[in-house]
Amino acid sequence: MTASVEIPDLASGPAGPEKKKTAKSRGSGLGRYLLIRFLLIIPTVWILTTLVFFLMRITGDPITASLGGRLTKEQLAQRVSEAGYDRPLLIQYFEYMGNLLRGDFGTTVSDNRPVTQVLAQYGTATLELVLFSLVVAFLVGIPLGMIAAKYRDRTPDAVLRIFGILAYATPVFFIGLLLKLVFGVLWPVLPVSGRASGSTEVLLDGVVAPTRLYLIDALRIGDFAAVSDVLSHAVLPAIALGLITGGTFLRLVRTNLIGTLGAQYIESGRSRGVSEFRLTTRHAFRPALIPIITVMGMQIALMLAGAVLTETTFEWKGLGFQLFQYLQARDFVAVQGIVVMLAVIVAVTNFIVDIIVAFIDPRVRY
Amino acid sequence: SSSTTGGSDSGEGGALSVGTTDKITVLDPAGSYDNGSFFVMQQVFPFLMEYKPGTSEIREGIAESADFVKPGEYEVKLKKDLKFANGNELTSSDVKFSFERQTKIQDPNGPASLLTAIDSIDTPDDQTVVFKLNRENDQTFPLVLAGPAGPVVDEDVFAADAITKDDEIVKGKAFAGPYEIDTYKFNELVTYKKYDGYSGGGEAAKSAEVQMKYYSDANNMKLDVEKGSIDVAYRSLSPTDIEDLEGKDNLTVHKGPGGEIRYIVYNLDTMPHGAKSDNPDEKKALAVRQAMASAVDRAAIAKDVYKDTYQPLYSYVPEGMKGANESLKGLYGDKQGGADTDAAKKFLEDAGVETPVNIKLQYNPDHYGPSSGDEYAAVKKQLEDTQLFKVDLQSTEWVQYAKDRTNDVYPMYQLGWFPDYSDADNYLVPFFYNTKEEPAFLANHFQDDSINKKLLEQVSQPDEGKREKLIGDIQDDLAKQLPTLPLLQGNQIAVADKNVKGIDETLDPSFQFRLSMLSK
Amino acid sequence: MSEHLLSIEDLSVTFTTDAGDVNAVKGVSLTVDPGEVLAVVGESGSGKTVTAKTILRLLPETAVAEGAVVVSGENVLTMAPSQLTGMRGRKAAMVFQEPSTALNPVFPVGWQITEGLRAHDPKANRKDLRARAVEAMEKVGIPQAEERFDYYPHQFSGGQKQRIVIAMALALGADLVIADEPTTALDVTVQSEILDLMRSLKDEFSTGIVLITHNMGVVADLADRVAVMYRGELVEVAEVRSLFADPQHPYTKSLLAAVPKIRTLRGGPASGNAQVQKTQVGQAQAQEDSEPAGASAGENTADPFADAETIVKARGLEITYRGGFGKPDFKAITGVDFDIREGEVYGLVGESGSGKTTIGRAIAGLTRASGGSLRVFDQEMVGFKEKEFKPLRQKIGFVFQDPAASFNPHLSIGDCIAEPFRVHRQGMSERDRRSEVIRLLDAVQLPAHYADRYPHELSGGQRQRCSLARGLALQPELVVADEPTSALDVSVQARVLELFTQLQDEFGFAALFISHDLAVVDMLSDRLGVLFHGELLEEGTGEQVLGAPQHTYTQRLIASLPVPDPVEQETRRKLARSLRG
Amino acid sequence: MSTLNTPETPPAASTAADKDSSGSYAQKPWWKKLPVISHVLQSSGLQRGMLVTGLIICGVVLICAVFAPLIAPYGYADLGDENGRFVPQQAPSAEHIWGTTVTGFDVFSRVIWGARTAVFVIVVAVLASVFLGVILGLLSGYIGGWLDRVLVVVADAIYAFPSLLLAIVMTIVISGGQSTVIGGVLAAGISITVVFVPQYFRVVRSETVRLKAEPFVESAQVLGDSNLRIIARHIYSNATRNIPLIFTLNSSEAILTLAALGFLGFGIEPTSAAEWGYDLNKSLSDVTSGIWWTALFPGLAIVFTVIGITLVGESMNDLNDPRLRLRKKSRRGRKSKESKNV
Ligand SMILES: Nc1ncnc2c1ncn2[C@@H]1O[C@H](COP(=O)(O)OP(=O)(O)OP(=O)(O)O)[C@@H](O)[C@H]1O
Ligand SMILES: Nc1ncnc2c1ncn2[C@@H]1O[C@H](COP(=O)(O)OP(=O)(O)OP(=O)(O)O)[C@@H](O)[C@H]1O
Ligand SMILES: [Mg+2]
Ligand SMILES: [Mg+2]
Repeated sequence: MTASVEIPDLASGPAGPEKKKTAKSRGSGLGRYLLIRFLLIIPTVWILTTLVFFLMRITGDPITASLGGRLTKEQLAQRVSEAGYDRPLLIQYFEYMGNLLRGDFGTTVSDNRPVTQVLAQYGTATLELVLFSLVVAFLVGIPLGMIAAKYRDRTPDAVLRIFGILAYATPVFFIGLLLKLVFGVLWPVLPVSGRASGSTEVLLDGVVAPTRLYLIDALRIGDFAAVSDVLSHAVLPAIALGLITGGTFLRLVRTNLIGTLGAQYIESGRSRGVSEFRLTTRHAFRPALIPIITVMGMQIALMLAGAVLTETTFEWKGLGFQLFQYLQARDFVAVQGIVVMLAVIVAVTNFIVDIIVAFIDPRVRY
Repeated sequence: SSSTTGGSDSGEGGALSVGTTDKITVLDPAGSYDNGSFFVMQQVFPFLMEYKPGTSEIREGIAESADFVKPGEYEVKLKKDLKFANGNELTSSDVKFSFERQTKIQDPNGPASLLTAIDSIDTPDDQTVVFKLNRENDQTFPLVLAGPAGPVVDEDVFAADAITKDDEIVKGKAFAGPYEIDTYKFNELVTYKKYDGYSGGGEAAKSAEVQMKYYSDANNMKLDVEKGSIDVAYRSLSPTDIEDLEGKDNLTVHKGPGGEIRYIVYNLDTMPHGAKSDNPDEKKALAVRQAMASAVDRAAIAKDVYKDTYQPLYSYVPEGMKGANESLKGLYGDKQGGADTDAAKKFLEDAGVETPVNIKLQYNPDHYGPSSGDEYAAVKKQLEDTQLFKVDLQSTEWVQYAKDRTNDVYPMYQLGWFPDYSDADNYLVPFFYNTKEEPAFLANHFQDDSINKKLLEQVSQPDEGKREKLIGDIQDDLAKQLPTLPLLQGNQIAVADKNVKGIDETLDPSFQFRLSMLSK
Repeated sequence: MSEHLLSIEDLSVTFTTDAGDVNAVKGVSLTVDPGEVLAVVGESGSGKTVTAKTILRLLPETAVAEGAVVVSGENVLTMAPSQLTGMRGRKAAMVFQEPSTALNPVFPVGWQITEGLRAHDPKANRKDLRARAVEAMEKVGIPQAEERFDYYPHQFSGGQKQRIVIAMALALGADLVIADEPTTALDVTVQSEILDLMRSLKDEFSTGIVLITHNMGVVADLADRVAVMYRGELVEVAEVRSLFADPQHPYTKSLLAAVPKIRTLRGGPASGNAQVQKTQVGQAQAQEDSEPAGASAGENTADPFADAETIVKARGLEITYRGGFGKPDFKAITGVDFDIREGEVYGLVGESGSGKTTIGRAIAGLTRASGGSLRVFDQEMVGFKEKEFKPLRQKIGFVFQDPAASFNPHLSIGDCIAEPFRVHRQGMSERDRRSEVIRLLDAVQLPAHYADRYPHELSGGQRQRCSLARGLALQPELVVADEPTSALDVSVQARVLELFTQLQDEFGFAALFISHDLAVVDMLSDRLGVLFHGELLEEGTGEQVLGAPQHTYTQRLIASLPVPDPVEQETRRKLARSLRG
Repeated sequence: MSTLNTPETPPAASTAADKDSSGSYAQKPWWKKLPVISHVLQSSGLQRGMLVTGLIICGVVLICAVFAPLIAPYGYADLGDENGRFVPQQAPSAEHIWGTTVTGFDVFSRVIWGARTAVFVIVVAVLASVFLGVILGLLSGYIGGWLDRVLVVVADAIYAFPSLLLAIVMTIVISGGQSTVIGGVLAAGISITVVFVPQYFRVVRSETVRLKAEPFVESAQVLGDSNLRIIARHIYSNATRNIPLIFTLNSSEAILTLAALGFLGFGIEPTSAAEWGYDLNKSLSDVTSGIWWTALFPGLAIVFTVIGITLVGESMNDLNDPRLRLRKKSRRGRKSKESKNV
């Protein structure tokens, strides 16, 4: 999906025409730019919340979802009314938004837990999964993309491109299934579900002031059996989710690197005898990184979606998985809360990407 | 568990580990009304009444005695020196508190509706609780006390007017069942440790520690039990998985009777020839129902779709309940339980129904397990193979389904039931006791005064023999009228490592999986 | 052969393209000696850049080069890759056309300079490299080089960037510098500084320079010898003076003839292609024309447009660009007064960014004037309503700078030209429209069947003619021409300008003619204004402004403009230097 | 005078602006200018290989979709034939070349019929989103102002939302009713549409904003063309040149989303249509029980189709981008170059 966006982006890449800026406007410019980018998070989150609020209300209520097969129409109606779900939608909406503004995400309807607690517990799990996957994606995408760009249109490139397309074309759940088949059944060397084995989980839950990122917690208590347990559980999900993103990264790095490799400053470097290796890894890579990172930021949103599938396949009890459960239970309080959280994550990620881009691209920085 | 066992789970002598795909909603009995939550409650909360292992009969739990002292008064005397795991005393005031708070909280997800029989609760002394009931000699009341509304909770830990959070319950150690919860990770991992002060009806827990692992994907649970990462897999492996695991040497597949039933509901108004259809004719409508009852091959569905993890159901009350019979068997099909096209044809011909009959059949793909689609594809095929029916099969997502079914949208549709308590009553009254004041939850416009009367009668019939007879009569009456078409009864299935003991003992008609009876 | 710094022998370069092979360079032979500047000139696409890149073997993979390119005794075309990197930069270095694209935007310039040094001297330590880079920066005249070592390219002006690009070549001590249009992207004032810098390179370090340009003024200023390329072939090589004095090849002749020249400081008559001489409308103009052009500024000749109606009247005109989110507003035009009268051509000059286009757009209602007053056909343009202005639009024609971009690529030329009729003469039949289009094409001297072609199927000059035709379709009373020829080659430019003059003659429209090229403006306009940073510095007839510039900026502007005559240019250069101080 | 008479034929290749792809269009029959065909003609080497492979794969999928009733031996919901009920979970055999599922469906038939669903969903989803996205993008980009700001923020917000989750919610909203084929496919299609509209919107809008400043649009403004006319006549055709490309990229995205919906149980019911993701979901427990055929084939069908479309999209992308486009090497050139590099 993002691939489609990267195309127009390429045109305005670093090689694009430069705008004249006066020295004075630079300093305050970045600050204001970032401030505005930051403030834009608010409408984004607000729109999504509103959207999801009304959509979820159309889909039904949690009480019917859980008791629709047991109670009479009248009993159901009574319970729904007791819960206040038959009041005018707008009133409920303003009430919810009001609470949200006060930082009150509410309590889930289906299992009566504070949404904040749900977010804290599952958010970290998803974060850990996404981090592991990003490691895979970076390890796969960046070096291979550089190689493909370097050996453009020759055998290594052809092989890598096909690999990239394959990685993109294989749905997470299908890769997951194949991985499970291979490593869980045919050659059962890796655990295929969960974030850790039971005893490790118990152990890690007992850690004081846990980060809830298992790997970090396990490292902190210095228990290497636990560390390896956590890592072994992470391998398959991280590969499944990471490969797909890695495939996208590969294509992204390749295209942009080819783009910058054709820029005049590369030719300029070449004309002064700078080696091809250095041209690829230093001169061309950093400018190529700007569009790459921008798209990578958008990939985060995709990864969160991919996480739903990965988490479901590998029993990784994270936010995506949980969101799916709550969706089925029509637990709108929970769904709304999680969506707000996801929206904030995505918006903040993109904000961070802007900062990183500003860091890499001096034209934005100064 | 020490840190060094980080890698492997089920070393010999370690904690017994059990997997499930059920889900907990909340631990507080006032806030949940589902199997997954009740499963935990059974292990950790004390009940006044309990099921006797191996039967669907009940006996005293933490009660020393319990009985009707007057037609409207049920008196329970508690055992002495009962204590919660946190050291708090368990007295009659805790009992009163436990029941009253449920009615007060009226949580939309809670089981308060089961307690409508209670008028008031008296506690003459620390050991005695008197329930004043609004129905005389209500035979189901003791069962209610053993069911999801029955756990007795600690009034010092639980709030009187709000759902108490899981963490507070765990931290407050408000437990007095065979186990107490040691660590609690919501819907991921719950570890139990034996509660030494347990003084319910049963024996003390056989395993000191049990680890309960919650899966979302049955397939993962299957792989884990196959690999030995867990010792027991309980609810709900797919039929394919179970069939596959049956062939494994190190595992045993345990089956017991189940309380879950599956059936087709007829909307007597909108079904073909129904009261509000284009061509209303009560006789023809009945003939259609009878023909369908003759055309379905339950055994084939149970075998092909469910690989015998379900069994055919020939009556309204499933096998294992007191009073259950097989009332449909002798009436329809080949009278042996099998399908018979000729019999079906005869019903239709006799009533003058034009064939093929066009029927619209609805099922739900996401509430009754992943095999519903297969089940109904099979039903459709069976019906159509007789050449007597044309089936328009459709499915609808659960929430919409639950709304539509009571709004006369579906002429016939799939439904399932898991009992609130193990008694025939629970398979009859909610469905067929239908009056203006107390409508039945099916809302299929079936109303029969004589059945209503008999249903009322059996509830208050203290004589077991007479009650069973009444229940049998009701089933026979229903079988003739066919307001619903019973199809299947679920089996309880647990797959366990060969050396896990006690599983068969707990897979009984009480449908309670007692961890305390397991050991390895 | 060995004494030459560079010798190219019978070089041919072929590209593989979608449309088949392109033989871009055909049998070119050249030599360059130390301390010599060889200028390579020729129209666009004649193979200058390709030849230059071949010297460093920088051609893309789709190119195949045959022949020999010998740099310091070694044939570049047969070198091993490792030798090649050793040669590049050390023996021959290249200065690219667009300084902004030749510098990597995300690395500090100093680092970029050291990269070349490091490549040839891997063991050098960082401090040492830095010192050498700073030294190179100082040499090319970057002030505070030590501090600016860590600056990024965008923190420099265009001219400074070009200096840094030169510093990169310089730092490596290359004996041969190939400069591909090193000043085309720069303003004239900056250009003359860069040319000075290159001259000092040659003088002080005896560097051999291959200078590629199509600006004959630059050639006259800097070159020792000139090589003229035409369609991939070398048609003439000669000493600079003899080339200008006595061109041999017909192409060279037409090239030199097409170059517009301004009236000189000495007050000589405006020179240039005889056909492109300004012709005037009406007797008054003819009268003016017959007067000696060199009349001094003080002497007020009768204004031929004194009685003409004023079509455009700007008083204290201010135009502000709104700064979007988080950016301050930008005042592009501050308090400008001028008039354009019926039938008059008003020329507007000024360096890049001075606000020329902005004024033109404001007159056409494309950009809103924000302050002061701008009356166009008596319609106040400050705060105008589109509805009121729309009927006036047919009185205004607009000719854009880049003919390629000003046509919708999906519409045929005929449709494009007919568009004004569709909008303003809605009753017109398809047939009449067609005949109007043909009449217009005829007016710009294009055959009728061109109406069915698509814009990309025409050459740049043809497109600009069509653009003129469209601008004139409704017989406007005012034409705004925004650098209508700057995207064209000199020879093509000459023809288009000539046509413009003819048409203006014929239709008698008033025009605002915008250009950064003093010579062009001088050639065409009745009066001209000099714009600097959004202010109109001075205005008057060509003689007044160019002959006796009042403002120092105007003086500098005129002095910086290299004239295509090596002899004259030498004297002008001295003058320009003195002006710069 | 002499200069006027010199013919103005451009030299070998005129200015840089002339050179790009459009230059070679001259004098070609119209059909050679069509997006995909022109791409094939332009391509060479690896790129042509990729493009042609992709086109063949897409062709195969399309043929399966159109002729499913002829190709598939059984219907998508057939549980048996005249010889009785199929044995469920049968290994591949002559009768069922790819075996049967738990339900007893013929895997091969369902995979073939699945192509129909996939194509149907792509058509619905992509067409609807192209339509909406283009209109909104044109208006927003051209009119600008607060409308533009609001639309951009909304589009960005939707874009920022994990698309699959949005699709799930939308499916629930839309398919709340019954599970007919049309209902199911439309639900999937429309929910995917909602996700894609922001993408088309963004691309068309940014193109429109860019074009708005192009001289040819300004020249129309100078003439006094009405806004509607400018949008329709001048901007529309130019702003949508990237659409075929995004079209292919989104098509594969649509298939993946549909499959994911099916996999999560929000897809189309088996008796309404065949859908690969749904079949894959149903076969989860088969795989770990040694029944590989029920999962493998639908999974491969997804991969196969997405690869096909992606190959087409990727190579079109390369061909559209002059920097990425490969040129054929002339025979002569290749030979002489080799000899030179010795
Ligand atoms: N990479 C390439 N592929 C194909 N043809 C090319 C390539 N580079 C240049 N050419 C062709 O080679 C010819 C010479 O181009 P070159 O760039 O040398 O012209 P030039 O004289 O530098 O023109 P200008 O003044 O516009 O820079 C042109 O016809 C051009 O189209
Ligand atoms: N749309 C715009 N928004 C903000 N500033 C602008 C805009 N267009 C032009 N400017 C600024 O206004 C000033 C004048 O620009 P203008 O285009 O009129 O210059 P010009 O004299 O035509 O230059 P050139 O010779 O480069 O075409 C410049 O500083 C430019 O950066
Ligand atoms: Mg060039
Ligand atoms: Mg301009």
